[in-house]
Amino acid sequence: MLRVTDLASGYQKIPIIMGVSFEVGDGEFVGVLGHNGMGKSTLLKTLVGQLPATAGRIGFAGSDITHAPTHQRARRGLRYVPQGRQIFPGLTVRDNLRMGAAGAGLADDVLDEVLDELPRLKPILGRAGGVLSGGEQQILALARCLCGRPRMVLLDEPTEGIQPSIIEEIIDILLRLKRRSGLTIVLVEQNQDFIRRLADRVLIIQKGRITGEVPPDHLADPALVAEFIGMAVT
Amino acid sequence: MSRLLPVLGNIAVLVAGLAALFGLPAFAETYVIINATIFASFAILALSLALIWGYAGILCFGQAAFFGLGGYTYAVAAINFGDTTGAAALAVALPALFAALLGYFMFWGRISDVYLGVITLTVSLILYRFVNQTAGEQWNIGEAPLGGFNGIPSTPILNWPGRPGEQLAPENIFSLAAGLLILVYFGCKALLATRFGRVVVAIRENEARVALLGYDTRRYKLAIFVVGGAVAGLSGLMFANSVFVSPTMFSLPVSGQIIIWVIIGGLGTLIGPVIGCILMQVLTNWLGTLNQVPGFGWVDPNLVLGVILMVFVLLVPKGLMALAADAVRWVVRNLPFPRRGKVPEGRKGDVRSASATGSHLESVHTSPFRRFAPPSPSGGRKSSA
Amino acid sequence: RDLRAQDVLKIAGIHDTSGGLDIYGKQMVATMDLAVSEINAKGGLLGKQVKLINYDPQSNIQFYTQYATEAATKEKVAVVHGGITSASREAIRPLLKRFNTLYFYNTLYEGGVCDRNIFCTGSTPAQTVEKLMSYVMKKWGKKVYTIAADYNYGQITAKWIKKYTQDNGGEVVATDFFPLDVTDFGPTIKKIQAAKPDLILAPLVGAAHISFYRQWAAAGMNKQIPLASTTFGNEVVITSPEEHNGIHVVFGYLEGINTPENKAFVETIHTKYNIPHMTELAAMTYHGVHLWAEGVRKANSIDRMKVIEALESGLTFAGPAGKTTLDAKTHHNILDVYIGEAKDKKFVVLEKFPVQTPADTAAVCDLKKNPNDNKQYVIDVKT
Amino acid sequence: MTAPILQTRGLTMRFGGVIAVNGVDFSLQEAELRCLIGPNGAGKSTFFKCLTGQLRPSHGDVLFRGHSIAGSQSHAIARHGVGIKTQVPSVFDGLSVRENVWLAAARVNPGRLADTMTDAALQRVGIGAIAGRMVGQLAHGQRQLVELAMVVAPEPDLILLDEPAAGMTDDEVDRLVDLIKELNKRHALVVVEHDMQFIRRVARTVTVFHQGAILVEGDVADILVDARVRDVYLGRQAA
Amino acid sequence: MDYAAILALQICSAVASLVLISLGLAVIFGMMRVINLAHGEFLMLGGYAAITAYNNGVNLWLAMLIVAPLTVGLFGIVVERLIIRHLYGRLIDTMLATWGLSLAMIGFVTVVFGNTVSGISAPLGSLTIGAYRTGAYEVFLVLVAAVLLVAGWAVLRFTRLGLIARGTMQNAAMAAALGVSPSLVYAVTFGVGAALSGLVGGLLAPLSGVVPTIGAAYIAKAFITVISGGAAILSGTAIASGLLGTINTAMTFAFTPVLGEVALLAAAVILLRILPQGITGRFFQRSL
Ligand SMILES: Nc1ncnc2c1ncn2[C@@H]1O[C@H](COP(=O)(O)OP(=O)(O)OP(=O)(O)O)[C@@H](O)[C@H]1O
Ligand SMILES: Nc1ncnc2c1ncn2[C@@H]1O[C@H](COP(=O)(O)OP(=O)(O)OP(=O)(O)O)[C@@H](O)[C@H]1O
Ligand SMILES: [Mg+2]
Ligand SMILES: [Mg+2]
Repeated sequence: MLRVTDLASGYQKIPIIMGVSFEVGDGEFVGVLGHNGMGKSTLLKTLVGQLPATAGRIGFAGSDITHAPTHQRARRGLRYVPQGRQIFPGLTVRDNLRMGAAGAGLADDVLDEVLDELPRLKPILGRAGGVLSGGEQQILALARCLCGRPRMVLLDEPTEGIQPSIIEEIIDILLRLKRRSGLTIVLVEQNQDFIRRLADRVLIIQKGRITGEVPPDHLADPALVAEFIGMAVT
Repeated sequence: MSRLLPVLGNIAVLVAGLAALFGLPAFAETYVIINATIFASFAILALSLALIWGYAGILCFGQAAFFGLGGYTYAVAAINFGDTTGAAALAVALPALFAALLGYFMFWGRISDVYLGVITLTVSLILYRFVNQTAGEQWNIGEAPLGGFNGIPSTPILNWPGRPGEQLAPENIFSLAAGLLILVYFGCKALLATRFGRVVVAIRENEARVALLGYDTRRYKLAIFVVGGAVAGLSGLMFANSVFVSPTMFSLPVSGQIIIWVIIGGLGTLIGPVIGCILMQVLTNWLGTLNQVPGFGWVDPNLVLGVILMVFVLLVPKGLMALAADAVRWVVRNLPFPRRGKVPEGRKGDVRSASATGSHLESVHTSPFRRFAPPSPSGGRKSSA
Repeated sequence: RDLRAQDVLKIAGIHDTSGGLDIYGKQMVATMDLAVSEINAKGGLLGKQVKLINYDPQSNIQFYTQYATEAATKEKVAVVHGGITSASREAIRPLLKRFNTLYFYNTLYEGGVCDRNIFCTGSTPAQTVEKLMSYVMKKWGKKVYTIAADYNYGQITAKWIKKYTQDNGGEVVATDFFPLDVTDFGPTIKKIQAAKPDLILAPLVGAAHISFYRQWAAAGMNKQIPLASTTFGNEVVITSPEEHNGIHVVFGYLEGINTPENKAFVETIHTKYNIPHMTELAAMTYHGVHLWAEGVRKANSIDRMKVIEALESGLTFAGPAGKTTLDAKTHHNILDVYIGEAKDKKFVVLEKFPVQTPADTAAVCDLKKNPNDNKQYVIDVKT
Repeated sequence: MTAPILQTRGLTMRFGGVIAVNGVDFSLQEAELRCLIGPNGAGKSTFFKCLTGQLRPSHGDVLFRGHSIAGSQSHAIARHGVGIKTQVPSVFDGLSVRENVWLAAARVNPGRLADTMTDAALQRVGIGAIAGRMVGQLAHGQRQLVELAMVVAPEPDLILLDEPAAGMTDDEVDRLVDLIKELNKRHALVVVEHDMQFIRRVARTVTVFHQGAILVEGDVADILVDARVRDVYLGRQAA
Repeated sequence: MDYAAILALQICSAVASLVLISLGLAVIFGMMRVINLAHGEFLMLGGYAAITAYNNGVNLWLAMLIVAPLTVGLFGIVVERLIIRHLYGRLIDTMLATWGLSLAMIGFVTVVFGNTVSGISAPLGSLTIGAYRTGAYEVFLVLVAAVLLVAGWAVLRFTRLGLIARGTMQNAAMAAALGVSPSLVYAVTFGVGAALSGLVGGLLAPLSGVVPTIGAAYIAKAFITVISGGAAILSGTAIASGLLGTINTAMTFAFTPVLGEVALLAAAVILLRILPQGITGRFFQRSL
């Protein structure tokens, strides 16, 4: 589904991501783990096209999208739930969701489908996105992404600020989606517990490079984690 | 290197300023001195907006209001007093007072952003309208007729303090304007280096956070706004001494012009707007001398100026100062001698001195509108959140 | 400085040829250029070719100051012609006086300038409004409604209108002043209808005010209440015949003046300079340049004082606007005044009033008696 | 029992039809550490905003050391000694990390002392290494730390932390826990978090918000096994 | 009685004229956060387009209702592609650029058409209400303003176009990540705003005439109206126009036109002080 080779990118002239290569199979669920500021978000931004790749290639579903504009990647089914949620503050919850559908050219029926998965949004459909609580916004961001019926979703720290029971819900939803519609997912997380319960395999990112890959169950062992992620970074 | 550059910059500005201050009257022709006087008074005006907009983030579309007020106050007071010294003081005090009232009205009403721009614009338009319709005699203030659209052509020239009737020669007026420009420039620099200055810059960056830190942001904004008003009044005073006062001083084109100088020079710098102002003045002045053969195919100054502005925004998006800074950086990087590694970041003394001298304040990248915008959760529209 | 050493004789024109006033500035530059080339064609002045330097202050007063200084001190010109608004004139008058450079102001204005260094060739209200008021009041009635531009010219002209209306036994029922950028005259048109005047006097000025004539016609009022103006000039090209037919005007010059000189003059300006319509400002600029040339010839010098004295000797120039004579006491023009009617994009001359003296300025200004006078008097109009 | 440092009486915040905070009576002792948990949208952040003057409460009163601060301006409340780390990092993007923190310190202590306090705060939070960088160019987690340093620098008496651990790695959370414990020696704190591991490590008394009101309040051990809390917040599988 | 009717009509007409001159700006500023200082010149260009078409034999109504918006709309799209596109999110730079554009347009039109182009007179003749006469065309313009408001509201309310545009303006990067092409949305929105200005410019030409500098008479008022209206572009503009237009007319009737203007401006200042986010920042937030 996704093939990344020797990808590099950064801000202005500061390189952040260097020579990253990995593959994500169809229907696979890959976690990415790394410290603050190691370039996880930068990697995802480069994948969706918000930052230009300075070197390397990105292949998605058989075609090369290295230089495709963001919206074309989205139209092909590569979607993104950014860190910080990026809700449209002036649009209502419903309109935020409609934006998700509209971008994919889908009719508004898809909203009902998604709302059934995430019923928590139903009572607040008329509220402006900007006034929602952090958790509500996070759920909305996920829902908005799903409204485009994506083939592959990139999630940037989706559990940040979410109450435990909803994290459970999100885990359920993601597992269900993966099972039912074969959704491919790349998940960037610091919540090791979350990643462990979802991911098929976990990539470790350090200083803009992928430095290793671990099976999720290894994450339960703090010693191993320390070895892979390294402690003395800050 | 990074510590040296701002110091060098300051010295360069000072030298250039002093050279102009003493060189021009000695060597230049009259018309150059007259032009330079007008440029210098406008440059002071540019500084007033550079300060409150570039550093405090107060987008004032109506800076012309204080400019005009300064000019008119001076003209009316000078005609009535006979001696101009008191009039000159009033020309700074009254705009400052007006800025204080207007600022109180706006900042205590929590008005910000483009709404603030529109209020200031509207206030300047009201003044413009008002002054424009004072052609009748009922509008004489003491001895001074306000004169409506035509303004007050009989605006007196400054006299030596305490010696009414002994008017300053054009060269003296120039020296005064240039001297004041230098003074205001370094005054602004000094002000910005104080704690007050840094709080003001922080307000531009994130007002809510400054309030949460315990600073009363309204007072800070008011204070800097008043300083801006006083400086603009000063510039009006000097303008009145080089041209004369008329309602156009309050007009939309003047307010717009000031904004253009600041953008062209570089928002968030002080020297940029001064340079931008002088360049624009020289350019428009030159455009007016182009058409010598009437009839078909004239060069239209508007067309030329318009195209230049558009091309400028596209090619020099961060203003002249950023361009110059990039150029300097390029030169430094490509210097033939071997470079030491970068200045280690976060080294205590280094960073401290950088913040203590307020050197970051000259950095164009601190401008609120131009720094790269990591899309914030509240998106682009402040008002709707 | 020895001007004789120069092989050309420089003169300067400062006229707005861009910005809001370009509509007047361009025609003034054209007629000035024409006058200079005529002088040069006849061998120039004092054996030298006259070189015209044009400055465009872009409808911005501050540039008047700069260009006047530049013309006087850098180019050392023999004379400056220019200035459109009174404000622009007042910006450069003191400067040119200080730099000993002769100044010609060729625009119709509110009167009152009293300064030996300046000659004003345009008409003033006493010359025009008096004739117009008696003419239109005889024709249309006694109840007058004035709508005037809100600045000195409008304010003072409105006073003259009131005075001459009363002199003719009529009454001004209301006077409304409009800032120069007002485009919506709806409320005023309704107020006028409520006041039911016999005629309207409209010293309106500038591009925005043209809207009045359009909106007036759109309401069908131009067929109901007749209209006269002291400023309706170029507007005749911009508005349509349905909108302007019948409007009466008064000027020191009209394109419709039926003399051979004028016809040739109009023809040249239209074709050679591509100016579709000329107003008094353009014609008086032409007269002004020629009057100055006469002065130089008579003085046989370009020395400022000598030329002034020559010009004060009652010099005349007979041109497209008829015969104009400089009045020594006021330095204003004694000229012929024409009442015209707008008809199908042109003005038809209805009546000519020859040799009108600048009585308003003369009431306050006598440069023979007070040669050091140097100001613009506000003429007290007794009503 | 000594007088509480912070007390609210019937605090209510209404937005149109939405009642975000509903008649909350809350009380915090000097040098107490309180954790505030509750479902997303329960009104925790809104409660904080009412305490710090970012919102003017619709009803009720806020007492800080006995005198009312409800409806006061944010800066006035901050001057009483209340510091807050907001949920979405609120920092000065165009200034360097050091300048951010210096501004916080300089309000209480002008001159040299402010510099010393700045260094101390940077050290405490562990961001000395990035002190020279522009905050706008930092990653999310680093911005969180910058804001934390800004809160700590002026040594406020009462510190409100809204989701301080969000976006932090486990070892950073470790450091945060230590920091909070250390701060608690001298300051009163209220911490909002969704990370239960974190809560377990720092909390003694926990207040649970639900639909704008206090659902239960008590010892952490009791709260985490409370059936109601489990229903509305923790969920079934909560460990 | 007639007087009351005519007064009411005049108020409607003043309100409509504010609505009309503000609409194009409302779209461009309200939706795109681009302060279009060339707005007045867009109106001016619409006027020239209509008049040129008419003088070349196009039916007057076609010239005003079709040619003018089409010309200016296309011009707007070109401007957007060439200039504005590079400046989104940079409120201040767009101001400088559009200021330049405004000067260039004035200069260009002056060069091409000269500064004296003959206008068209208003069609539809005049209406008699009791003892008063008024232009029927003024009444027509009131209707046009109403129609434009309703149509605009319908588009924003019922089509996705409005939604997508609003979303994109709030966060273009995110909209792109959802599959919306921001550059297309920008071009279309700017084009629509320009076309509206062109339409209005064409419609106003018979009343205000055309000169290259006429734009200056509109820009400040349009800007003040739009900002006073607040975030909801249509209802905000409509309500602000209603308020300011009424005050202006009432004061003009009662006193002088100058006082009418000053009252309008003062009202805007006081309004913004009371409602710092404009009218719809506080009331009618849900409207469009
Ligand atoms: N706009 C920017 N300009 C310059 N540098 C940036 C910018 N955004 C991020 N960086 C830098 O790039 C590096 C990687 O940032 P990124 O946001 O990818 O980290 P992250 O791994 O997602 O961290 P976190 O877990 O805190 O979200 C950081 O050092 C950060 O300071
Ligand atoms: N300005 C506002 N207008 C309308 N509703 C609002 C406003 N601010 C907050 N709300 C609503 O009030 C409720 C409480 O929000 P708050 O941000 O306090 O929740 P929270 O407890 O902090 O949640 P989280 O843990 O997700 O951050 C939410 O449902 C939110 O949508
Ligand atoms: Mg990240
Ligand atoms: Mg919260």
